Amino acid sequence: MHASSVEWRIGGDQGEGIDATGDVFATVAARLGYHVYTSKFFSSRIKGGHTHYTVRLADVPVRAPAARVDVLVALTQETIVRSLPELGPGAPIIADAAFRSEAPVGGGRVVSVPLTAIAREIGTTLVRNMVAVGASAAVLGLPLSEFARYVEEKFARKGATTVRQNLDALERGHRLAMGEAGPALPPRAPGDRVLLTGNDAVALGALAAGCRLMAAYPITPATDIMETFADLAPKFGGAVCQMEDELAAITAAIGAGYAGARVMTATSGPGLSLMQEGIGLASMAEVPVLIIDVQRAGPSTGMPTKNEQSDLMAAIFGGHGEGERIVIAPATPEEAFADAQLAFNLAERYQCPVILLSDLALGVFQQTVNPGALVSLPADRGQVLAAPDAGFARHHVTDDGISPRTLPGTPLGQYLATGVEHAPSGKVSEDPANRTAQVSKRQRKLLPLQASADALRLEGTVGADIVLVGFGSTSGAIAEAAAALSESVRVGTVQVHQLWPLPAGQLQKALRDARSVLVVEQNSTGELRQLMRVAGLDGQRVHSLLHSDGTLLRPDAIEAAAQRLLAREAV
Amino acid sequence: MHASSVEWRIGGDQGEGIDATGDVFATVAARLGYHVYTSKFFSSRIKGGHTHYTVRLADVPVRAPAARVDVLVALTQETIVRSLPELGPGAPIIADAAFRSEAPVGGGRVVSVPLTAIAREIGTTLVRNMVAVGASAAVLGLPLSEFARYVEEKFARKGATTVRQNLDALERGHRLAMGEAGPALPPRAPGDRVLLTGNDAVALGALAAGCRLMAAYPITPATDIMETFADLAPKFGGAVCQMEDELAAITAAIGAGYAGARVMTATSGPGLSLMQEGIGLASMAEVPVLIIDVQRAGPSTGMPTKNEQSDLMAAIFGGHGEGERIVIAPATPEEAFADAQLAFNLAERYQCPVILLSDLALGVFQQTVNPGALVSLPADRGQVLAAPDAGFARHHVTDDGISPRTLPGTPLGQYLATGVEHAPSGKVSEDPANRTAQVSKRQRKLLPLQASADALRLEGTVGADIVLVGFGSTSGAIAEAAAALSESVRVGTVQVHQLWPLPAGQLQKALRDARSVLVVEQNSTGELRQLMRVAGLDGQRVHSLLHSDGTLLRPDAIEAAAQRLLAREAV
Amino acid sequence: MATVTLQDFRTAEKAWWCPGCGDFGVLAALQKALVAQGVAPHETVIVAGIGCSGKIGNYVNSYNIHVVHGRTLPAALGVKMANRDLLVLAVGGDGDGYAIGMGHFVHAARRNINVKYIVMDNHIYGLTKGQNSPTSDRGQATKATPLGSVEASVRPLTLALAAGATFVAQGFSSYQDQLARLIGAAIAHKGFAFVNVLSPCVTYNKLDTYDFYKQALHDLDGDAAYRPESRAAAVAKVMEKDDLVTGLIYKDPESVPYEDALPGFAREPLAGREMQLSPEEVAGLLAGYR
Amino acid sequence: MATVTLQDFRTAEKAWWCPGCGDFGVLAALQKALVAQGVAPHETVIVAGIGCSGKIGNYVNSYNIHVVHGRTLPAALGVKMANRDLLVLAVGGDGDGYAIGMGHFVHAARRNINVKYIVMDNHIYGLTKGQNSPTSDRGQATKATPLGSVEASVRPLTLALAAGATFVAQGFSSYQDQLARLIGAAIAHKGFAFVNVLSPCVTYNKLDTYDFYKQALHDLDGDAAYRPESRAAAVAKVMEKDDLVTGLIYKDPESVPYEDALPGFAREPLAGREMQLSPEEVAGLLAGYR
Ligand SMILES: Cc1ncc(C[n+]2csc(CCOP(=O)(O)OP(=O)(O)O)c2C)c(N)n1
Ligand SMILES: Cc1ncc(C[n+]2csc(CCOP(=O)(O)OP(=O)(O)O)c2C)c(N)n1
Ligand code: SF4
Ligand code: SF4
Ligand SMILES: [Mg+2]
Ligand SMILES: [Mg+2]
Repeated sequence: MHASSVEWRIGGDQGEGIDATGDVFATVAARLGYHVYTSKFFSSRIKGGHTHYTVRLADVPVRAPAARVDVLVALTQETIVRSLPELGPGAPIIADAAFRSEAPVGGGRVVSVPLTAIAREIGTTLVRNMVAVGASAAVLGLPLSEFARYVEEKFARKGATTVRQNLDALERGHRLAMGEAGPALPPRAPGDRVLLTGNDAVALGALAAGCRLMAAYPITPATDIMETFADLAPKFGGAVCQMEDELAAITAAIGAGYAGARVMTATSGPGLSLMQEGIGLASMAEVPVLIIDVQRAGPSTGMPTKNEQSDLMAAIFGGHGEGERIVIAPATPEEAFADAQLAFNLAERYQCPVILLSDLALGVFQQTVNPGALVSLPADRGQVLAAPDAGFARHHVTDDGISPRTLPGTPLGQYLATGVEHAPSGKVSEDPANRTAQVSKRQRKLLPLQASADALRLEGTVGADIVLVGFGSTSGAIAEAAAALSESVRVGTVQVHQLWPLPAGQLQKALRDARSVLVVEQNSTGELRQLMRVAGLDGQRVHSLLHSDGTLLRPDAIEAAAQRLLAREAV
Repeated sequence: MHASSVEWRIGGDQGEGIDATGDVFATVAARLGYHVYTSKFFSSRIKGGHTHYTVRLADVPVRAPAARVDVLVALTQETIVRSLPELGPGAPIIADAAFRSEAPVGGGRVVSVPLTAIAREIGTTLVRNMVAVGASAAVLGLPLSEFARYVEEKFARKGATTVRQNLDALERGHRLAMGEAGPALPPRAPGDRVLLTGNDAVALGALAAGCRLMAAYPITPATDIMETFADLAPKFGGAVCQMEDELAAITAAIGAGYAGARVMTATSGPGLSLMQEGIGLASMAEVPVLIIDVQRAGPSTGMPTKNEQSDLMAAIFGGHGEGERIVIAPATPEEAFADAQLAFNLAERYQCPVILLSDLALGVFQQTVNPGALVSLPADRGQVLAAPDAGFARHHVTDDGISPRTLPGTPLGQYLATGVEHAPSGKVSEDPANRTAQVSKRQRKLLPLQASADALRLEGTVGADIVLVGFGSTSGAIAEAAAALSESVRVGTVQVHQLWPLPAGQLQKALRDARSVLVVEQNSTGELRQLMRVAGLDGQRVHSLLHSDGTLLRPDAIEAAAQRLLAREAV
Repeated sequence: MATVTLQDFRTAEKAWWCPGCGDFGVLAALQKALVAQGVAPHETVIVAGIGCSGKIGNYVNSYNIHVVHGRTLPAALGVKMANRDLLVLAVGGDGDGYAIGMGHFVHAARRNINVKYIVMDNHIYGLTKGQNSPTSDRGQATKATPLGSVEASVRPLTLALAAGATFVAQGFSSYQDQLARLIGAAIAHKGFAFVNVLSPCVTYNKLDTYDFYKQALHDLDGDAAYRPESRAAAVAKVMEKDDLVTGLIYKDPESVPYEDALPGFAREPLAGREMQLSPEEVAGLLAGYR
Repeated sequence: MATVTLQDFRTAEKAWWCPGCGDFGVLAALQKALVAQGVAPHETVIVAGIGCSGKIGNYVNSYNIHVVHGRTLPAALGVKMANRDLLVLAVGGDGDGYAIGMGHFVHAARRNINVKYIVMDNHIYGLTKGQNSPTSDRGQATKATPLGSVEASVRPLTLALAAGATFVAQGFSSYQDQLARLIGAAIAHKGFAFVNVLSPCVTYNKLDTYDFYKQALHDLDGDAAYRPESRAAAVAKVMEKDDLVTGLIYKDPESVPYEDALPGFAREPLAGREMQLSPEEVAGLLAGYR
């Protein structure tokens, strides 16, 4: 393992507080100065059914789950069964005494702690998980004091009894597991890290960008964006309009974008499908609007709680006719924070819909983020005329294809915005020459994006034996695989950040030297690979690693695929 | 001109009976034994605004408008102005005396006939257009008797006075224009041709295939399918359900397909966008359903009365996630009739949504069709179990990926169909191994379509200097351009009939020898060309001819583009 | 087939709702009604929406189609049009039916297709974990409206009556006998039959509880002064009672279902029949195009 | 600005409706109402739907956005939320509003955003050349129902009242003064205001003609016995009269518009303001994530 990291997991039934417990553990780990990456397994149901929450602690930034679970807290037998294949040899399994006798535990080793009994003694089974946290701290050699401080802070408003019970639970769990051998991490200087999901980061980034309005309809895994925004925006004069469906959400957003507000909507695949017609309206009427798509496993309802990156083609090509769209995909919460701002700048500068393509893993799993890495971008509000002259024509055919607009309320700026093809004035027109001029004007607008400075994020592509290409949350696993591979080969990575317009020339250049290219995607048809082909990038040396079974793609799987490819090429 | 053909046009304001008059002319021309291709220019408004109706008569099948208008009937000055660029040298312009003085008439020559005055004399201005038809017959040397017969037949139910007035109008117009020189066509033996639009052919083909149910929402240019079906289906026990929107239309169709009926819906671009979510459900739940998309100029509302072929990507890639779809595109009414039947066979055999991609030109312009060419296909109802055994599992993982289904009403065949990922039984499942098995089962189903016998329609591709590739109604113009080109070079044509799954291997083979390839499409981004790239077909020798200004692409434009390309290659 | 029993309508799967969820009661009453009406499992189709409620189909041993969010009613129409011999039930939540599905609800009501529509109305979005639904109370704090919702609630009964529904009833998950009876009456009705069921979400809705309903509900079936025969009286009553009623609210005895009213539409199922046209029939149709 | 005149609200374009189309009257009354209310063209936004009716925006010199079919109301909400100082009008046809747009109609009514909704109701699909619309009469033959429609008609007034609308009125394209007055009152209302306008389609609807309406309509404004203050009475009246009324049907004097009711929502327009957070504000928000 290139980095010193430890993976802790707690598993049990939904509704048993697994999430809350995971949050405690992750937060304290972050406070202790570790880099933290969390991931969750959960189902589309409210109570019951297996769930687990995994926290990876490391001394370098990690953006993916590890190959093995090092410590497992098992509240149910099912937890052990399900996590078996991932358990490291000799990994401690902290579990109630009841489990001791039940085989198999695979490579693991049960550290039996009477979690429930202790909780009952303390007076409430609600603290059962906290006993396990105390035990985990002991096994991992983490200072209990930091857990205690957390409990004192966060549980204070629940009253002194609650605080005392939880502290008690922590201590008793800790005491019982002291001396149990476990993987240890070097202690770190306490850090100023925050724990953010991509969804948090998008909501915060939008607020930072001056967005005060969101029109949306709940859907897993995008709902948190709306909930976070509903919590925070009113403090800054903003609001969430919970609409009746996604058709209403996108159209409300377009109305607000037309009127001059920074506005967003957020959804997942099914909602993206429903928004396709509206997105086309924004393309045609040249209205800035931001759509967040937090992808989940499709098609149709698919697997709503499982990760996938399978809306790429739909985000780009999903509308009837040929409307202009910009699609960007952040890989980390930091990028999500920046991209929410960037997306508004792009939407207003280019007067078109921007799709921020996130995914479930990025969207809902917490990671540590250095607050200093949450960068504020200056706002680019695009070309807006405060005092239009008499000849004002909304869709004036300009060299760069961008036509200055007026906002409703501006005297003498009245015009008709429409999804029908129109003359420069905005009036409906079916004239063939006008059609050609308007189509090419709209297409021309986006040409400069071919040269976007941050369209691609390259690492070591020059003279590489193998280049790993990916987008979105997969980039974290790719980076880790690349680090591991770099011990034996020259390996490069390309994160395609601006997916559309695809920066074909830049990509061509980045891949020129590579002896082989592996495009890594969490879907079943290789959508990025297909896009690369459209851009003229392909040939024998380009290969795909596809993963779409609903589990997270792990760095070790990428590493193995790359090794196989290198071995094959070497023949 | 390789074929002896004449193009007649009548133009005026909407609401002035231009359509009805064009129909008379086209029908009589067909009865006279000519091959007829019609096309219309019209707008999204009911009355007023320029419109024209063009009828091309030829002694060989023609599937595209000609390069020049040979005879123009102008009911308004605007008609002349608009048709100027298309008027052949010396082409007679039949117009009221009032127009005589108004210049310019370009290469045309006004044959002044007092249309309105004569009609007034006859007693109703309603017959004005019939005076023009009589005059046209004279100029073109067509026998007036056949027009008279038509009037007697079709106007009989309107009463003797109407018949007499129309006959009178025909004769007086004929008399006044006799002796005016005009292009003449060799007389033909009366033929048994019918005049069909692609929309007619789809509705008839669906009925012929045993479809008795359509759920739809009106939209130009697809509405006729619904209206024709509403007229005819009740005679055979069928019905149209006019739904409240396209979301309802697609879902109603899915319900009916699930229950075992052959069912269709028809729409145009905006409706296709709204149906994307539903189509994904059909893919996931493996429900047969037929969606007709009669494309029009997009994006958004676009130009609803103008032709375009710009929904190709949306038809294939428009849904979120990765659902299986089959997309076929007929080029002629004969193919549309066959394809409606084929589509049902494919949908039921492969248990997935089939999109029949038509376009405005194919959909709403009448053409002559030999009834013998309207072929009935045997029905393939797919694998349906009448008596499922105890182990019945709806989504059983089979070698060919096709799982026999039961229809509701079948004892012991109960199962859950769902858009959620499911186990073979149909029950919801998030198990990774099951996910992989089901995804690959669904993908595997469509593999045999790579080898479909009629995926491509090839003509002269072997050893060609240039191959013209296209789909849908454009194929007619391509064929005519190829015929013209073939006088100087070896030219091949490829009509891509099955657009998805794209028969990559077959296409590769068909284009292997070509010195250069021109992909001809009526859109602005080269969607077929992009698809070909996805399939690994590209390189220096592949070029695009794109046309998307709302006018019809004419054979001469294709010929010219091919000549330019050949000249460039020759250098 | 032999008489059906409750067992015939059960599946092996255990319902996954939270303990105490109102939907258990809806499932039980539905199964009782099916048995009481003597329909066969294989002749019953349940079209379910997306939501906690939409899982109900998984627990009834009938044909089931679990569609996309909000579209139960058009899908149910399609099933019924394809095979009119089937009993077709659409079931879903209040979000499914009254938010994203509102348009279909109003249109199904006026179209009067012979489909039964059961809404499991918990005044909240359960499956997405507690956002406000169209039937949430004004002022109700939810995850999406932490400071309280400011919208007037949808009144499903009033709306259904205004939309022209020919059968409107409301049940309460705890009142099993009445609910089973109402669903049975809906099944027997010739046309679109709508049963709104108050079905508490014990996890995310702390306002619309069992206790609240037991106190607040007025039973129209037991109200001798009320007769469910006039649309106008029905509207007046449900408006007066703020929709807090149970029982049969309105039934149009003259109701003619859509599929019977459609001119020319076959009286036999379309499904399972081969109806290709003969060459002569095609030729006959072509006569119109000469 | 100086007093506005009718001329200020006119565009150079000539309205393309068929001669005699009811929509001319709606346009004229709308322009009169705008002048009477003294609003400025640049502070007026018309959100128009797709249909013959939807062309109306082309003829009013205001800001206009012509959206996709059926979505005027959500777009209007968006405009109003972005800039609450604007007068926002949504206009469209009966197909646009009551078929594909039905869900939005019901929800806009209950949400009570301060948007004015004018439907040009000709009981037919005009632009697509004569298919039946939700308000077409039962039995009416149209291109899509050659043998007559079999569905009960949507009753927009009843539905709006059932949905919770705080202002409901109906005008007739020929009754110019009343119509202009009703639109003016809608503009003055604080909240969602709905005006259904009977606007005959002379080309495709031969039943709902000017003559028919002149005979059939009952004027509530002139009916001394009627007071538009009770929702229940309003529902009873429109049901009794089969929606064949003109005048102000209901107005809730206590109406609080959505944008005012939303907790924390700014009282100034969002549009035109720079509201980026300062680094300190971002840092403050991050405190919640430690
Ligand atoms: C198009 C679409 N949008 C959103 C969702 C997410 N979603 C799933 S269930 C649901 C609403 C659940 O509420 P309700 O219908 O009342 O059912 P309940 O869970 O309360 O029974 C939503 C919004 C979805 N699946 N599809
Ligand atoms: C999504 C979508 N579906 C269908 C259409 C086609 N369409 C245009 S206008 C219209 C209905 C017109 O009727 P109505 O709204 O009553 O307006 P009117 O023309 O009668 O004023 C339809 C169905 C469309 N433009 N978009
Ligand atoms: S969340 Fe509510 S509606 Fe869903 S299962 Fe639990 S109690 Fe029932
Ligand atoms: S078709 Fe009807 S609604 Fe449309 S403009 Fe003509 S009269 Fe008016
Ligand atoms: Mg609910
Ligand atoms: Mg209308």
